[in-house]
Amino acid sequence: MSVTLSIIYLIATVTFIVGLKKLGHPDTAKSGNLIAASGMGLAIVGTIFIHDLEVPTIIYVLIGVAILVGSIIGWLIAIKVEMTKMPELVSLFNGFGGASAALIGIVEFGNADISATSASIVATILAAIIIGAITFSGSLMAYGKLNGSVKSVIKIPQYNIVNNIFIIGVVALAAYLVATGIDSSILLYALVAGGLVYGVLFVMPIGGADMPVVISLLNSLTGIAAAITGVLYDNMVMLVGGILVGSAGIILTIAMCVAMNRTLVSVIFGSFTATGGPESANKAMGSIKSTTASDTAIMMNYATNVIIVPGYGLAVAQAQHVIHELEELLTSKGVNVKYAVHPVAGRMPGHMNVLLAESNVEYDMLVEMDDINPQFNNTDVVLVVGANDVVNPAAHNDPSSPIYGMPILDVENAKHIVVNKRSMNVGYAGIDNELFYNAKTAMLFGDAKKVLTDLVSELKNM
Amino acid sequence: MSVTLSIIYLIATVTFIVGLKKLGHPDTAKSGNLIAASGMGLAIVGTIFIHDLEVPTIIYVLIGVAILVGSIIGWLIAIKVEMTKMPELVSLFNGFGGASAALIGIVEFGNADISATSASIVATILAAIIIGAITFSGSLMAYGKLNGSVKSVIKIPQYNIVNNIFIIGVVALAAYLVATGIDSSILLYALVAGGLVYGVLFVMPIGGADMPVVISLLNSLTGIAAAITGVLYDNMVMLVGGILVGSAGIILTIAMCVAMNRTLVSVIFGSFTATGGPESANKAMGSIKSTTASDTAIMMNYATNVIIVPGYGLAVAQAQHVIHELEELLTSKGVNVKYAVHPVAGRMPGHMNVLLAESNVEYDMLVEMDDINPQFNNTDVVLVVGANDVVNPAAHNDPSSPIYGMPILDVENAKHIVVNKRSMNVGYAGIDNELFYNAKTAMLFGDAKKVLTDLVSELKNM
Amino acid sequence: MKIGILKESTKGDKRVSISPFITKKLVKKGFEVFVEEGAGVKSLSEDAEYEALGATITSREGVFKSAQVLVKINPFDKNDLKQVKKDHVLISQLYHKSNPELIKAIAETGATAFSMDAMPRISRAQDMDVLSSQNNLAGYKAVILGAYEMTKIFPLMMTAAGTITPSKVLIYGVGVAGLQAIATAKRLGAVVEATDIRTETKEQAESLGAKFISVENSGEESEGGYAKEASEDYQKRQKEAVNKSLFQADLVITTAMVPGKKAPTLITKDQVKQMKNGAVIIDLAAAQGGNCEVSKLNETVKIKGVKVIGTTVAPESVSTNASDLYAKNIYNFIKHLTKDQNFEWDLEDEITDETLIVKDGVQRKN
Amino acid sequence: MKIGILKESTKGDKRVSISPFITKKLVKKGFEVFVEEGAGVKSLSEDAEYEALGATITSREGVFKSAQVLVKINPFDKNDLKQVKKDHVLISQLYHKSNPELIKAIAETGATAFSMDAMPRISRAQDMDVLSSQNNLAGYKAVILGAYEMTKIFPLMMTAAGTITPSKVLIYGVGVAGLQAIATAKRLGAVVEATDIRTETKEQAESLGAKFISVENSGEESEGGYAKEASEDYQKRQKEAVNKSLFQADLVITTAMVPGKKAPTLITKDQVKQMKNGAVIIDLAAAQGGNCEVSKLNETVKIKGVKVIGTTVAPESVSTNASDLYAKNIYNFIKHLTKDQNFEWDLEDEITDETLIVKDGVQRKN
Amino acid sequence: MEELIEFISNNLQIVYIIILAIFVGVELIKSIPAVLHTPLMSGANALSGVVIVGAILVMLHSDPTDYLALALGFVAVVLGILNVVGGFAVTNRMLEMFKKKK
Amino acid sequence: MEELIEFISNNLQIVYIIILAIFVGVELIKSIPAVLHTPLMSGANALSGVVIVGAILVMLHSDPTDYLALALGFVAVVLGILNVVGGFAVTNRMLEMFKKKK
Ligand SMILES: NC(=O)c1ccc[n+]([C@@H]2O[C@H](COP(=O)([O-])OP(=O)(O)OC[C@H]3O[C@@H](n4cnc5c(N)ncnc54)[C@H](OP(=O)(O)O)[C@@H]3O)[C@@H](O)[C@H]2O)c1
Ligand SMILES: NC(=O)c1ccc[n+]([C@@H]2O[C@H](COP(=O)([O-])OP(=O)(O)OC[C@H]3O[C@@H](n4cnc5c(N)ncnc54)[C@H](OP(=O)(O)O)[C@@H]3O)[C@@H](O)[C@H]2O)c1
Ligand SMILES: NC(=O)c1ccc[n+]([C@@H]2O[C@H](COP(=O)([O-])OP(=O)(O)OC[C@H]3O[C@@H](n4cnc5c(N)ncnc54)[C@H](O)[C@@H]3O)[C@@H](O)[C@H]2O)c1
Ligand SMILES: NC(=O)c1ccc[n+]([C@@H]2O[C@H](COP(=O)([O-])OP(=O)(O)OC[C@H]3O[C@@H](n4cnc5c(N)ncnc54)[C@H](O)[C@@H]3O)[C@@H](O)[C@H]2O)c1
Repeated sequence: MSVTLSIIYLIATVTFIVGLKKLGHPDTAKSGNLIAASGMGLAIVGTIFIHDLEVPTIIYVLIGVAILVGSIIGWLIAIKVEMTKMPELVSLFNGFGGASAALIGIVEFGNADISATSASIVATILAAIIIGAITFSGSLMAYGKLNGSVKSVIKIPQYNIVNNIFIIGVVALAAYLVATGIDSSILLYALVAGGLVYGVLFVMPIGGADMPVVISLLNSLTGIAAAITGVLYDNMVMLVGGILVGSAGIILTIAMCVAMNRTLVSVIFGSFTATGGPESANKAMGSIKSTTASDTAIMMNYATNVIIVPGYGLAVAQAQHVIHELEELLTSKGVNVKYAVHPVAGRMPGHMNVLLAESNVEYDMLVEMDDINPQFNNTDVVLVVGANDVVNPAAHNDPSSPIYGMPILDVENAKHIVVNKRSMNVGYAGIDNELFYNAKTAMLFGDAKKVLTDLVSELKNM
Repeated sequence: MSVTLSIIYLIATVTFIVGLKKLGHPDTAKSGNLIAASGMGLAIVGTIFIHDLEVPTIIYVLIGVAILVGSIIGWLIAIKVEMTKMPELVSLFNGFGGASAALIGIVEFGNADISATSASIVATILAAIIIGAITFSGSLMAYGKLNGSVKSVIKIPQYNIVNNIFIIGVVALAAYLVATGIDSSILLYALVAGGLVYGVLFVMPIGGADMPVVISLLNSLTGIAAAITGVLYDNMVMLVGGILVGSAGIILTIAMCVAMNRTLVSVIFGSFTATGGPESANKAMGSIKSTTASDTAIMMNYATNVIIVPGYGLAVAQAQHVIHELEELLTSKGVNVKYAVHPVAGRMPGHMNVLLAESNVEYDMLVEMDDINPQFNNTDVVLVVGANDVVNPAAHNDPSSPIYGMPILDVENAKHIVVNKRSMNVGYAGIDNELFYNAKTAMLFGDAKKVLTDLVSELKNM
Repeated sequence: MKIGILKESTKGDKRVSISPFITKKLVKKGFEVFVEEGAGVKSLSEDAEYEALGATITSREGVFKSAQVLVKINPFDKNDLKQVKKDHVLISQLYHKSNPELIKAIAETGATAFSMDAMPRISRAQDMDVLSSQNNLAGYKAVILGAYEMTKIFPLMMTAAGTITPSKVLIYGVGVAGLQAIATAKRLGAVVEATDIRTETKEQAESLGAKFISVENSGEESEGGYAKEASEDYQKRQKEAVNKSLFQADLVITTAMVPGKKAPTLITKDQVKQMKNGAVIIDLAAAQGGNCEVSKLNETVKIKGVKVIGTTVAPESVSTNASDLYAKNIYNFIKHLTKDQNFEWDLEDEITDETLIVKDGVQRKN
Repeated sequence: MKIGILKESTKGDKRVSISPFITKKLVKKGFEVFVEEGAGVKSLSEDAEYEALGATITSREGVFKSAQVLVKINPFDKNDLKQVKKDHVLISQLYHKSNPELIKAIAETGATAFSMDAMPRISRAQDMDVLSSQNNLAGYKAVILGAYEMTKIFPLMMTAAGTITPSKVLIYGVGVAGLQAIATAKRLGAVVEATDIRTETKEQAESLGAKFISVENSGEESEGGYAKEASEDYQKRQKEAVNKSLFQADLVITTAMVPGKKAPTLITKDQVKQMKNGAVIIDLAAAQGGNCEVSKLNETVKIKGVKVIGTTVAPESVSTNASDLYAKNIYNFIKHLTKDQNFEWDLEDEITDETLIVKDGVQRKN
Repeated sequence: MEELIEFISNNLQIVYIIILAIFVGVELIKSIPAVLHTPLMSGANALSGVVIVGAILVMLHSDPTDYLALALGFVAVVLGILNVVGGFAVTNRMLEMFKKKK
Repeated sequence: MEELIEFISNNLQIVYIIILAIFVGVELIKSIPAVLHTPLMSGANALSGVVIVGAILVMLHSDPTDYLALALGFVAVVLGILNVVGGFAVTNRMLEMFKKKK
């Protein structure tokens, strides 16, 4: 390999590392992405043009066409698709990567004189094929699930056992091929098919909410497939890049599980137990979305206007000092913060006033209901802390509700609503709250003091 | 090289990485050190016994004796020396490492047929020698400075220029050797001498307070020397281990500068400006020691009894909410926390009471002077926040002082005293405070609110 | 529609049922407002102010003559009723459950009467709920009164001349008044304890920083947010649980009530005798018979160094705020009862139904 | 040594100079203590309590006869002096700068007199500093008194019946009393502003959450921690700076004093007239002539809806704490003056020197 | 096992590279705010498209007459570049929300 | 420059290893509490004693009659092991202060 190409690969590898590193921080993520992308571009261009092979023009043309076509399609899809469809798109693209790896393996299997090739190379080729195939079909499956096109969830007991026996069979077949050095395309295609089937079987039983974890896992697998292909070609950028993606992917997968309060094992194997969580709280009203302190912190950090709605729960949690800290922190970051005080929030007239005065919240940060209601339109994030009835739209919409006719804080007009409470329990009036099922609402479950403390520390790290 | 040895080296390398990683967290640091040490032991034993050379017994004996002698001496020194002498010891050991690298280079220079050896290998050998020599003499110099045996600080202007010309000369000589391939031991020894002299010159002008930074920097150099030697022998454990130490060392050096609020450049080149800092505040009373939020946090985290002494500065900074948070956090970590309230702390009777009541500090956490004074004996850390006169021992010791005869909080009896204030300014009574110059006292400068907030976040990360 | 604001005739009451600010709002909405001369003086609202905002100042008789709707805070009394005519609509507090004669007298005039204190305790009625708005102020003022009467200060102070220990405050009844009393005493630095028959008040009291004294509670629950009368057994258990705190308290504020019933006796004379020398009891339930056996309305009884102050005047003593809030309540209530400045009553509606005590001379509730 | 505790004869003063707790300490140290009958009753300390702790209860005459050291809070008056003899040592507040006749009268008896209010304001004298200990309580009680007198509540409250805006409190003089007043008003939720002639008080006021109204201040500085008399020019500038706040204030508390001088007049009648209807002024400097032009000691003057209350009784009204603190001050002072229960005065010592006004019939200070 | 050992000794430096790369990957990603999980996953996904390099190599090495290999290689390149371009573009879009306000 | 390029192409994997190791070192150390700076420095110092391996190799490869080399090697081993043993021991002592209380 030419020295220039080596150096190009080296540079690309470094851009991958730096890019990944920068992707880990909100402020630098964008530039990280660009850096990694340009490194990738460099590696691709380098690979095409710097080599000492005699390559017929037609092949260049084909490569050019392939790249052009793929780029345009990829670009268009990425640009056109709605924001909410992003995760399934990632899954789709990931599947393509896996397919690409599998195809390379298939070609190389064809090219190589298997019986004469060293066992380790054959093993490498087969690994690339199997992993690539699994990733491909698994990702498509995940795509379908997120998409809503695949709905069925297999619910036979001992499913996992069947699943595991199947993959063991596939691996055994591969091992047999490696050991014997048989050059059989039938067996090869059997392997490919096995991988494809396993990918489907693997993803099938996992619930929709867990899909992101699965995608991350499959993504990690694609990285490994790329690395294996790298070994095949003794190509450092593929090797290192693949390994990076592989290891980072695994850690990311685990981090996602932790953030969802689950273990990786329970995501993959626990699929027969309840889909769990407060999701199942009120089927009639739709489903709720829960969020994390970390996500909320980011959202608030990048917001221009934030309104805090304190309620009785703030008093119960005695979180007045922390909320003041949060407000000060946001203000120091240039966010415009106000408190919307509903006249009957809490359990006595002026309850919120006493509470917030205790933590020295400036009086002019507290805004009365009538004055703040028109401002919600213009608000990026509303943080509802331990309030319930005072933000219940049933007061407007539901004449049968005991609170019908009571004026409320119109938090629904804000761009994002984050509601902190400990559970889906009702408030004083004893009625459900539609707001929690609003598409713009994310629930941030937990004791207000704990949650706000987390928010503060997340914000401090940004 | 035998496969076994390769694997041993691989394992050792991994232990180095894991060890370093664990050293970065207080709870795991000890095990990290042990892990790295056992990896090192493995590598050493492996090197001695696993090879396919014909080695005469006498050499084994010599190696054995060397290791035995070195180990015993090293162990004894490390065990015997007082805790306060640790940094200079590190410097000393580091110098030995550098010397070892230089010696290896010298031997290899002798062994090699220089004119016939590739330029890159010669360059490698010379680099090991020069860097090793610089580290050796520089570390000894640093040792001497910390030790007090070397006191003189050269104060000629343009010193740096002289210094830089000198090292350029040394490098030029080395480059000449590499380029011409002359096998001259005189030139070699000239190089060695040059390295040694530069080491001394480099460290000479740097002030005592900056020594830890210099040691860290030299340490990083030793790592690089080891890595270079590793290249020489194509020895992976030396290479990777050395690079790890080299890069980690540089980052650590920078981190230390940041923690001291200095830049690396100002440490190395800024040596002619004032030694700076509040150190120079009151020569008559001795010198003060300043500390960081991070250090204080660790100290408190591992303490059993902590007493907080609030004073007027706490009120000025309006830090009552944060101090309550700190106290709650410490309590939740199993630390026994109390507030010692001096009857005249603040500017009005009951000032501290009003303040702490506002942040909901439980009344029974506040202890009166007479009740708490006997408890200081038994206290690991006293945190004095914005108090001054009420902890001024002049009230006991100095009959000419305007506060003589006033009862004070006997914080001096505690094991460690941390005093937070913004500067060395006096308090209400307008007099200096000996306490700040006490050997047990560390000053934590800054606005109380800011400093306590930092303390809280440091503690949360532990 | 013509609204008349009468001066409060009850001795010591400095409030006025409708403040200038609300007068302005009413006038703006198209109501005609008649104000009795000097009605607002004691709560710092001069006649001129009302006039400037578009109200007509007139004599008492003039108000009765000109206005259809007559508004007061305290119940209409015999004197008032003499001038009430058939088509008058009276709005005030009536305490109809404890005042059957008054109600009868009103019915006899053939007029219509709404009682503000009969407002249901439901979320959407909160802005017309005079009990809440006034009791809230009572809770605050009771603490101020207590602090004023005591010979000790509330907060803990560690001073050069020795440490002052914090005062201990005990609150009976954690309703609106009790909660505000807790909050105020706590703010001033006292150590506050509280007790109530309704178990859900524990969390509420604690959310304001008080220690709650739980009395084992099996049967006695609340009803529609109000307490039911306590059983004798409960009373015994309550005494046991609270006595220790009572005997150490520097200030006791009692607010316990059961709607339509005499206030429960929570502190007997015997208990008072065992209290600390210098302690003060503020009995906010004095008008309903008192929570303390010895308390007398608007009097200070001294027993063995303990001052027992029976009062309800607390909201009157913060007349400016009290009038503003009462006025706002009335305003919301009138808004609720009217459409385009004309009455339109939905008797199915809980609020209208519960508060409409006498309709055209017919008594609806008792 | 024999110490005599006299009952306070000043009308309305409920304090006693030595509390039972300190009596116990004195007795334990070997002093003999004589207590006038009923001396402690008003501050809740019964004779029996003193007796149980080892003191002797006796008549007023008895105390004068038996004791060598006579302790009071208020200055010894003509009546008292009749019974004072040559070897008596009198300890009380004397305000010697404003009471030259009294001092002369004392000197004529040939006795020795210490004045507690002459205590130097130095760190080590703080535990004998009665001005601090009493003014501190005065600051607290002034706010309570104000809150009691007002027709508004202090805190901001956003309620269903409308929002109550927080009361505005303005404090003149940020000494010991002023600071405590700031703290107390702030605690209760008021918006607090303060002003003082001494510039260093800005930081102190702010450390308690008050807004400080700075008056451009060039010449007039403080002296030994006390304020000097303000120049006319300063007074003018002060009015300009403060007027806006004054005219919006709901409660004004004035505490400004200049030692040995008449209290400065900070609020003129004219200013009072421009204040809000319903505002309250508590003038704690009334005994020294008052900070408000119209204030009269122990009276409530009403001017155009503004109540001006001239008082100093504040600490007396928290007599329990006030007596405890005063007693502790006296105890520390006696400890300072004695060695093994015998007097041993070091006239070089600042504390002894400054407080010893009359020595064996010779007046030392004026 | 033996083969593994053999592989290690034959590819010692590769093994080091792999191990070090794993450490780098792990260290880079640990303690990332949850809100970045999805963009990061997406970014990593784009990076895994590095397999495109292999696909290009397949085509470059292909015999122009080996249509099967060419076709497969062609598809592999298309899929690979889809992964790369789409991946980075999607990531970029996701990160729009982190635009710093001034 | 040319030599550098040559070196890189000859030792490509070494270069990767060096670069990756640098990243690992950097990532491991960034954001360490200040109180650990000294122990960490000490631990890193002990690790730099890995040069002992080179010193041992020198001796193993020495001709038993080449006294100079032997002597130098001997000293190198002694100094190296001093660095290693002393370094780890000192670090261990420093870390005593982090003993977790129960
Ligand atoms: N202000 C007054 O004068 C007054 C008087 C009486 C009644 N009310 C009534 O009280 C209600 C007040 O409305 P609101 O929105 O303030 O309160 P709310 O409707 O009672 O809701 C409070 C919510 O806070 C949550 N919560 C409780 N403890 C928490 C904790 N530690 N951390 C986080 N969340 C916690 C609860 O949900 P989880 O259990 O799921 O956490 C609950 O749903 C109104 O219905 C009003 O009519 C008011
Ligand atoms: N309690 C009373 O009734 C009363 C009344 C009058 C006078 N005094 C006198 O006041 C003194 C009280 O003693 P004390 O120890 O509480 O206070 P102090 O002796 O006055 O010392 C306060 C210290 O706090 C520091 N400080 C100020 N602002 C700060 C901030 N924002 N953050 C951190 N530190 C800050 C200052 O040092 P930097 O400037 O370096 O930060 C100052 O040295 C005694 O001398 C007492 O006699 C008391
Ligand atoms: N939903 C609303 O919007 C709304 C509005 C205002 C009040 N409220 C609620 O109405 C309820 C009643 O409030 P209130 O202040 O008018 O009550 P209240 O004045 O009738 O009684 C005061 C308190 O005394 C307590 N009490 C009665 N008997 C007692 C006994 N024997 N021992 C101890 N305590 C006893 C009651 O439980 C109550 O808490 C409260 O829960 C309040 O929160 C609700
Ligand atoms: N060192 C100690 O130990 C100690 C003890 C107690 C008090 N002190 C200090 O003594 C000082 C005096 O306290 P005090 O309360 O007895 O003072 P004071 O009662 O004599 O006066 C009260 C306040 O009025 C202010 N004042 C006077 N004239 C004024 C004017 N024209 N306009 C505005 N304000 C005016 C004074 O500056 C003072 O702050 C304070 O600084 C206090 O902190 C010190």
